[in-house]
Formats: sequence, C-alpha cells, structure tokens
Amino acid sequence: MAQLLNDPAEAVPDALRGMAACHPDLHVDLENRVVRRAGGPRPGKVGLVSGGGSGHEPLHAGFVGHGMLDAACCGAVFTSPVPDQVLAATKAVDSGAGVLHVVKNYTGDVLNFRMAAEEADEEDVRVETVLVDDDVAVTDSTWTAGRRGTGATLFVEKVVGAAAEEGLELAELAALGREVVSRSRSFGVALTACTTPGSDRPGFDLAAGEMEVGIGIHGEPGRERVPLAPAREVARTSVTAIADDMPLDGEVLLMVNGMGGTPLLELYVLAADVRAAVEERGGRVVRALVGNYVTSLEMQGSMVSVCRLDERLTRWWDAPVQTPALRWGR
Amino acid sequence: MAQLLNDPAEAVPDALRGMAACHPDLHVDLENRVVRRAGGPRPGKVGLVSGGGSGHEPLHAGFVGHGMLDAACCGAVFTSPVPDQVLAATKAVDSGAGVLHVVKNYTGDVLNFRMAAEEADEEDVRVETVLVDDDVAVTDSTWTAGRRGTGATLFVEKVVGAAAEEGLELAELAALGREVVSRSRSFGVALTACTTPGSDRPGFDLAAGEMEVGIGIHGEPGRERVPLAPAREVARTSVTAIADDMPLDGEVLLMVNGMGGTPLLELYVLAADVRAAVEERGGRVVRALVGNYVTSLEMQGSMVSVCRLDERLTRWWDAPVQTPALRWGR
Amino acid sequence: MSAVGGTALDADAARAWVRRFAELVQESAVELTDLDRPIGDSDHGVNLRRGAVAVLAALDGPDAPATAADVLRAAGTTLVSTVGGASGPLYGTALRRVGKALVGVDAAGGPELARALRAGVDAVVRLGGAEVGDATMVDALLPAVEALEREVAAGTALPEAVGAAVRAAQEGAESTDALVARKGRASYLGERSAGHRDPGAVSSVLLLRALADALGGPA
Amino acid sequence: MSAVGGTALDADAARAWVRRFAELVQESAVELTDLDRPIGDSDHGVNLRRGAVAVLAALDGPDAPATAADVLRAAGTTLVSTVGGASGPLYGTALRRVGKALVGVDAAGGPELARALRAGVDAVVRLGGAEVGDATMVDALLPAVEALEREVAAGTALPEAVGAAVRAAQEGAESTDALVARKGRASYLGERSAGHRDPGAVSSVLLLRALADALGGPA
Ligand SMILES: Nc1ncnc2c1ncn2[C@@H]1O[C@H](COP(=O)(O)OP(=O)(O)O)[C@@H](O)[C@H]1O
Ligand SMILES: Nc1ncnc2c1ncn2[C@@H]1O[C@H](COP(=O)(O)OP(=O)(O)O)[C@@H](O)[C@H]1O
Ligand SMILES: [Mg+2]
Ligand SMILES: [Mg+2]
Ligand SMILES: [Mg+2]
Ligand SMILES: [Mg+2]
Repeated sequence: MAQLLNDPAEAVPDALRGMAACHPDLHVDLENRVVRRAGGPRPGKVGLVSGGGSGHEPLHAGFVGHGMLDAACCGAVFTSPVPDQVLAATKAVDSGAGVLHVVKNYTGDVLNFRMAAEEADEEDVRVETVLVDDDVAVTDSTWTAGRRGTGATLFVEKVVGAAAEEGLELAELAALGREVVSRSRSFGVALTACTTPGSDRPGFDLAAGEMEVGIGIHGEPGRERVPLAPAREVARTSVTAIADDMPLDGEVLLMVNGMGGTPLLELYVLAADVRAAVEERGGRVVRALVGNYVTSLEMQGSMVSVCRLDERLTRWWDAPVQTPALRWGR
Repeated sequence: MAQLLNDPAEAVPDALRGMAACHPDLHVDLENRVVRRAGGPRPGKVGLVSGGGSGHEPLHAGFVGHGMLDAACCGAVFTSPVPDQVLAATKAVDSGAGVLHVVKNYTGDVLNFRMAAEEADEEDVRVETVLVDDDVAVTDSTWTAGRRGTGATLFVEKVVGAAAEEGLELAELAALGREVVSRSRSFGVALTACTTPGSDRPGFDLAAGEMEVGIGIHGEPGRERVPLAPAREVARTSVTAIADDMPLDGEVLLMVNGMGGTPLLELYVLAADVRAAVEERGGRVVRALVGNYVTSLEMQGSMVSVCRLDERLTRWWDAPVQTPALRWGR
Repeated sequence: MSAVGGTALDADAARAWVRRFAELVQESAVELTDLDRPIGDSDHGVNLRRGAVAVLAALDGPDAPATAADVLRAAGTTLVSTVGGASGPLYGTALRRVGKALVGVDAAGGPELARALRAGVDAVVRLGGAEVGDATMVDALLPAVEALEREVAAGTALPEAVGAAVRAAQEGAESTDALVARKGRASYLGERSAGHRDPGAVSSVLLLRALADALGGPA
Repeated sequence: MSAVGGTALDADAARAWVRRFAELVQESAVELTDLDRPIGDSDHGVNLRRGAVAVLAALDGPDAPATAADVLRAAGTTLVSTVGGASGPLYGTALRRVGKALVGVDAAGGPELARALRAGVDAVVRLGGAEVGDATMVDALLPAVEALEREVAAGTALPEAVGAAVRAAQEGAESTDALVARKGRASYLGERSAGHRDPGAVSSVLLLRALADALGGPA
C-alpha cells in the first residue's frame, strides 16, 4: 500500500498534470479531466473517444495521439467518467464527421457514455458506440451485466484509430470496432491485489502461494482462488479459457499484458508459454505485444488477450501510431 | 514474493525464450544469453554492446534494435554477465568498425566486460568502453567503487545508438558516450523491496510508512531509511540531490522512471512535481520520458534521471529508434 | 422549515430529504465502500460521498432551486455530474425523474409522492435492466415503492407509509445477502457473489430513510 | 589419492582443494547469500554455487586437467565463465594465477605454494583495487597469504602453515564487521555498511579452509 502520491483524493488530477508536463503532443483539460491531441480535430476525420475509470494506465490517456484516440476521459480511480466529461471530449473532437465512443462493458461506463451520447445527439453531434466485452472469465448471458471490457480495448483503439486516420466513416468504424471485439478474447489472473488511493487496504487478501483467476481490471477478486501455479499453467489456463470460447486457428495478435506490478522478466517468461499454448491450439502468433498496458494500479498478475487477425486488421495494427504508450511507424 | 515463473533458476533463459517468441526483429542466442538484432552487423557501423544483470528489464535487451543497441548480454538476475557472453556478443556485432561497450559502473560489470574486451583485443576486435556512473546517491571518490550506473544508461544507449547509425567512428562514439555520462545524473527511492527469483525473502524489510532513499537498481537498501514522503517531497529530494551535483540550468531531458512495480498513475503524479522542481532550479524540460525503463524486478519506487542536452544530443535523442521498449520515428 | 408534521413533501421537505441523504451517505461512506470491496471495486461509498458533497453545495448559494421539483432535479443532475460509476446515473436519473413527476406540485401528498417515487424507480429499472432478485439497488427500491403505494392506497398517513417503505427497503437489502448477483460488478464473481449484501441496496435504504427523516418533522 | 600427509600440493591435492572449496561453497551458499542481503544484492552464495557446480563438472570427464597447474587454471577459467558478478573474475583470475605460478611444479612445497598464493592474491588486488580495510575479500586473503609466507619462512610444516593462514583469513573476515566498506556494493551504503561481515571475505575463508582440508590428508 506504499504509494507515491500527494493527496490520494487528487491522484487523478495530479497525474493529469504530470501528463501535461511530459507530453507536449497532448492537451490536458484539467477541468473536465480529458486528455486530447494538442492539434484538435482534423477536418473530415471521425473523432475517437474512450475513457473509463483511472488506475488502468496507460489505458486510456496513454493511447491518445495520431493513429489511436482523439480524446480520453479520465474518471476517478476504477470509476467511470461522468457524462459531462464524455460530452466535453466528444464535442471537442468532433470535426463534423461524428464521434465514435469506445466503451468497456461495465454498467457505469455504459450508462455514463450513453447519457453523454444522448446529450451529444441533442447538440447535433453524431455518436456511435462500440462496446468492448472480451473477458471470457465471465459467462455471457442476456440476464447479466455481460462480459467485462478488458485487454481487447487496446486492440479496438489501435485498429479503429488507424482506420479513422485513413478516413473511414463513422458507421464503418463502428462496424470495424465491433468486428475487432468479436474477434478478441481475454483472460486474467492476479498474484497480488491492489489498493485504491485513499483506501486503507487492498481489494482482497491473498495468502502467499495463492492466486485469483478470472479477474477483471478493477482490483476485484476473480472467479476462483487457487494455489499459485507456474507460468506454464497460467498460460494454459488462460489460453484454454479463451480457446474454449473462440477457435484459435489462423493468424493471431497476442498481448501478454501485465496488471501493473508484474516485472517484464516474468511477462516474458509467461509470453513464451502463452505463445506455445496458442500454437498448440492451432493459432499462429504473427504479432505480439508484451508489457503493462491495461492495468489495475500496482496489482501483480497477467492478462492474456488474443485477436484473430485478417489482412485488414493486420494492416491497421501495423499502421503508424504516436501516443505516449504505443508508438511505432512515425 | 508472488512470481509468475516456472523454475526460478531458469527465469532468465525462460524470459529470453519469451523475447524470441515475441520479437521477430531480434535474434536470441540462448546458449550465450545474448539478444541481438536479427539482421546482423551493418558493414561500417560500430557495434554497440551493453548488458548486465537481469531483473532491470526492459534494460538492456529491450533496447536492442535500430538506433540503439546491437546486442545485450543478459547475466543472472542482478549478476553481471560473464566474459564469454560479452565476447560472443562483441564478435557477433563487429563489422570491422569496432565495438563500443556500454557498462554500468559496478565492480562485477567492469571486471567481466574488461576481461571480454581484452580477449576481443586478442582476436583483433577493437573495443572501447563507456562507463556509466550517474547515481548521485553515492559519494564519488577514487578510494571507493565509485558511483553506480543507473538511469542514464538509457540515455547513453539511445544517444550513442543514434550516432552510431549515422556512422560516427568508435573513438567518437566513446567520447560521445562519456559526454552523455558527464551530463547525466540520477537519484532513486524505494517504497518496497524486491525478491530475487529463488530467494525466499526480499532484499530488505520496509515497515508500512517507510521508504529507502538513495537506492540503486539491484534491490539493495539505499543510503537512508526515512518516513514515506509525499510525491512532492520525493521529487524535491531527488532533484536537490541531482542539482547539488550538477547545475540544472539550460535544456534538459528528464526521465521519471519506475522501479518496476510502481503504477504509471503514480509516476505521472511524481513527474509533475519533478518537472516543477527541475524548473525551480533553472532547468528547462524539453524532453521527458515517464515509465518503467530501468527497474529492479517488482520493486515499487522511482528514479529521476536528468541529462543536460545540447543541440546534438537532442537531435540524437529524437532520432528514430526501433526496439521493444523504446520506439519512435519508424 | 418543513411542512407541518410531514403531511406532504414541499420544497423544504425535499431539501431536507436531499440533505439528509447526503448526511447519511457521508456517515456510511466507509461502510458502503467496505461492502463494495469483496464483490465490487471498493468505491461505492467514495462515489456517493463525492456526490453528497456536490449536492450539498448545489442546494445552497444564489441559484439554489426553489421548488421540490427543482430541488430533486438539481440533486439528480448533480449526482449524474459528479458520482460516475453505475450508481451515479442510476441515482441521479432517479432523482431527476422524481423531480420531474413533482413539477407543478407545491406539496406532494401520499399519492403524488408514491407516483413520483415510482417514476424514479422505474427509471432505475429501465436504465439498468435489473429485476428484483438480481442483487442490486432494485432489490431495495422496488419493494419500497410498492410498500409506499400499498400504504398510501390503504389511507395510511404519510410518515407511517414512508416508514413502511423504509422497512421494505431494508428487508430487500437484506435479501441480497443470499443472492447470486446477475447485474453490476458482483455478477462477475458468479457463485462467489452470494453471501454478501449489495452496497447499492444498502445506500438505497439510506435514500428512503432520509425521506422518512425529512417527513418525520423539521430536520 | 593425495600426496602423503600434506607435505606438498600435487595434482591430486589441487583437485581435492578445488573439490573441497566447491563443497564448502555449496554448504554455505545460503549463508553467503544472506550475508550479501543487507549490504549487497543477495547473490554471492548463488553466484559461487553456480560456479562450484561447473567446477566439479570440469574436474571430471575426458579432458579433466592432469597437473596441479592445470587443475587450478581450469577451475579458475570455469569460475570466470560461470560466476559473473565481482566474485567471478576475482576468484577465477586468482585461481588461474595460482595455477600459472605452479606450471612445471609437480608437487608444490611451502615456498612454491606461498609464492603461488601470493600471485593469486596479487591478482585480486590488482583487478579490484581494494586494500586491507576496504571490507572485501582482500581483508581475508591478504592476511592469509602473509601468514603463510611467514610460517613457511619460519620453517613450519605445510599443514600447520596453512592452518595459520586459515586463522588469519578468519580474523580478517571478522575484522570486516566493524568496517565502513570502500569497495564492492557495500560501499554504496556508506556508513550503513558498518556492522556487517563481508560475504566475499567469508567465502575466502572457505577457500583457505578447503586448502587446509586438502593438505590435511586424503579428502
Ligand atoms: N444494472 C444495474 N441496475 C441497478 N443497479 C445496479 C446495476 N448495476 C449496478 N447497480 C448498483 O450499483 C451499485 C454499485 O455502485 P458503484 O460502486 O458506485 O458503481 P460501480 O459498480 O460502477 O463501481 C451496486 O451495488 C448495485 O446496487
Ligand atoms: N573491488 C573489489 N576488490 C576485492 N573484492 C571485491 C571487490 N568488489 C567486491 N568484492 C568482493 O566480492 C564480493 C561480492 O561478490 P558477489 O556478490 O558474488 O558479486 P556482486 O557484488 O557483483 O553481486 C564482496 O563481498 C567482496 O568481498
Ligand atoms: Mg467503480
Ligand atoms: Mg550481483
Ligand atoms: Mg463500485
Ligand atoms: Mg552480490
């Protein structure tokens, strides 16, 4: 629970000040807690807005920039942003071509983004929404809140972001985003819990030698507590859960994501085993990303995310991106 | 001490297998534990070799690629590589233009690289060495082991790497590397300790509400144990220690580096305060890097590194780089 | 000052309701967050407290709302704008709908109040899609409004009728202990969500209790 | 089998010395790592154990070295190639130098052995630049070789002379308790390094003890 903060209640605005201090390419609207590209909306380009609770950094603000998001709305830690923030971001990035909301499937995110979209509609900004619900740990059903949006959010933001730069229209981008979602699955485990700033204890207590499997990205416990397993088994459990839900044949993009506090050394150990497990299932890993990208504060653990690529998706994945956390091609 | 590994004794080779599995741009020599660019040496270009103990990821293997290192030698966790590894890397990347060793100033690293350099010399490979000793927590003196090489290693590898792509010669690159070292300083703090794979306990025990200041990057305790301070004070302590050693006027490159387990949210909070502290001292932060780049496994904490730029250094810092962990411009 | 002895919800009583809710939320914030820890993300109390502080500020000042309808709409809008998460839009919209149903009503008696509360609870159900038994705030809110309707139809005096609603809410909240959640974050836990009380159901009891306190006489 | 009663270091005794050192290192690996924890990076025992395993392997097999000089040079080379850190090059080079000094010597008596050990310790000093009092392995090694030289000059029998060297090494290691380190990782701690025994000094005692054991009779 050792945290490098000033006032825990001000962690989010303080961090946004840090982003402003270190990324001249970004414009940080401290009042609305919205991070945008410094340049403003490019005429004719659909605006891409995402956001959610803070504590998942670099998601989302770290993905604002050329080839990815136009704006990110930063809620309190693990709490979706409010409609006012989303509306402000939406209006700021609309060039007239409309705005796509990329929303992780949580009741709070869904409701707050939906209210903002309705208000935007009243102000004549066209909005479409892509819901990300890639987490196979949760059994899907129309009677429940459905699956959580987790690692695949990065895939959607990257691919749709690249397509938006190419000039695709709002409806096309929404369809593309939904296609990425339908081709993506994730599964996570926690080796330690995390503590929300201002809280006096972690979200759960794990004894030495235990782990939580089937976790989300909000420091919540998972579907099950089991004995700590070697990386090889974590890989097998994760890939099996994914493959049981979506066949893994063909070319895939693989993300071996750390939950925030897991060192890269361990993530690479896991990555070797995950790749082997994916290939055992018939998948061919043609693109891979290893690192802490979609996180739960200082939690140790991993999330395996897979996206089944096709030629278009691969091209958009490879397209130039220039954000604080993901950058290549320019 | 929850670790995502298989056999702790095999953590380094297992992680190297993961790098091989995820980075087709890299060639991983598992026998020598050397990571190289897949393409092999470019005729006429000086080879750039670094390395050290593992556990600092992405340093060094994550910095192999265009615009940075040609090869990285991966020792056991927190243990310098042996001469055989360094020699293998050195010979593999020599195109005839000679090889520059970037060595962090630890007795082990210095001795092992020196023995390799002597052997390389016997095999007619020209080698020059740049020693990085940027850590101001250690009082420098000819009677001691001197200062540790820490965050500035990244600066040296990036700047010299860019200059090497431009065709500078071995002696010029060595001089440039030494210049970067002379213009760089670092200072770190730990909020938690870390545990070497295979060990049954962390390097030190911190009670809640304590921190170690003046740490290195090997999980060792620092110069002093003090009560946990807010980010603002950590920033002030770090920048004061640096500024007391090197005037901070003019344009500077700033790295606010996490020790591995510190979430980005906290690093950005710190970054705002560090930037303010640097500017109070008359420095102008014109380039900034925030993230976990030079780490001690899962340790929570921060390291502030500063490099005083000039027009050449800025240009080489901005030059294209394409490595797993640092990538821009291509 | 509030209406005499709680015979109706006028502007003062609406203000007292909202204020009391804000007070209760602040008092219970740690408890609400603790309830959210094992089955959620440890923020329900933090979220509502942030809203409570903002609501209290919105009730004062030069543009303070003047009618019961405006008080409740302002409170709802403030919650929407400050709470975030699932509970912000749900409680915020609920209060806005309650306020909307009271437009033109100077002092809402039993039937008007029951109708207004029903409008609020319907909004929660419509937005969130939860039914009774899903282990959400609906498990407290729906029985509460049903009890209020029943008592008002039976001619029970307002304070007593609202008292019945509070008890129904409380029982509803308790009923979530045994449930496997089907909505909200707790649903992610599957079977593991059973054995825990839903934090939103508990804060909903506070909303009803605040109303009872406001109508019990001058705050 | 070793030379009779430890009157000289021949190939068998050299093998016994190296083997015994490897054994002692493996037995003490945890202790050595624990000593390295408060003032270093918790790996001294891990490093030396890795080397010990490799050295034992190098002593066997078809290309096993045949002379005392070759045994020690092979052991040194193996340590350099497998240990890493500060201790790998230091111990490795030291043993290589000891071996080099014994080239052409079939069975080293006191003077030859003292000269060879001196060459090894000189290499450590030259490579590492440490002096007695810096809180390193030199604090054990230098007094040990001085004691050996003294005793050999005084005509003491070899096993006893080496016994004196062991005692000197042990005292030297103990002397590091009080010292503020000036070399090695412990030096980074400044004043905080005082109050801890240097792990390399302790492993140096093992090196001397292994020699004494090898010369005390057949291993
Ligand atoms: N679909 C839904 N319908 C009704 N109430 C819900 C729904 N989803 C969540 N809730 C309520 O919201 C509460 C959680 O609120 P809060 O913790 O503030 O938001 P979040 O879940 O976004 O962190 C739950 O305890 C539950 O009562
Ligand atoms: N400059 C030096 N001269 C002599 N011995 C040294 C020197 N530096 C370190 N040592 C010895 O090496 C030991 C540490 O070895 P080890 O832990 O294996 O390597 P590292 O310090 O690289 O982790 C120290 O205890 C000390 O005795
Ligand atoms: Mg929340
Ligand atoms: Mg070491
Ligand atoms: Mg919650
Ligand atoms: Mg050590």
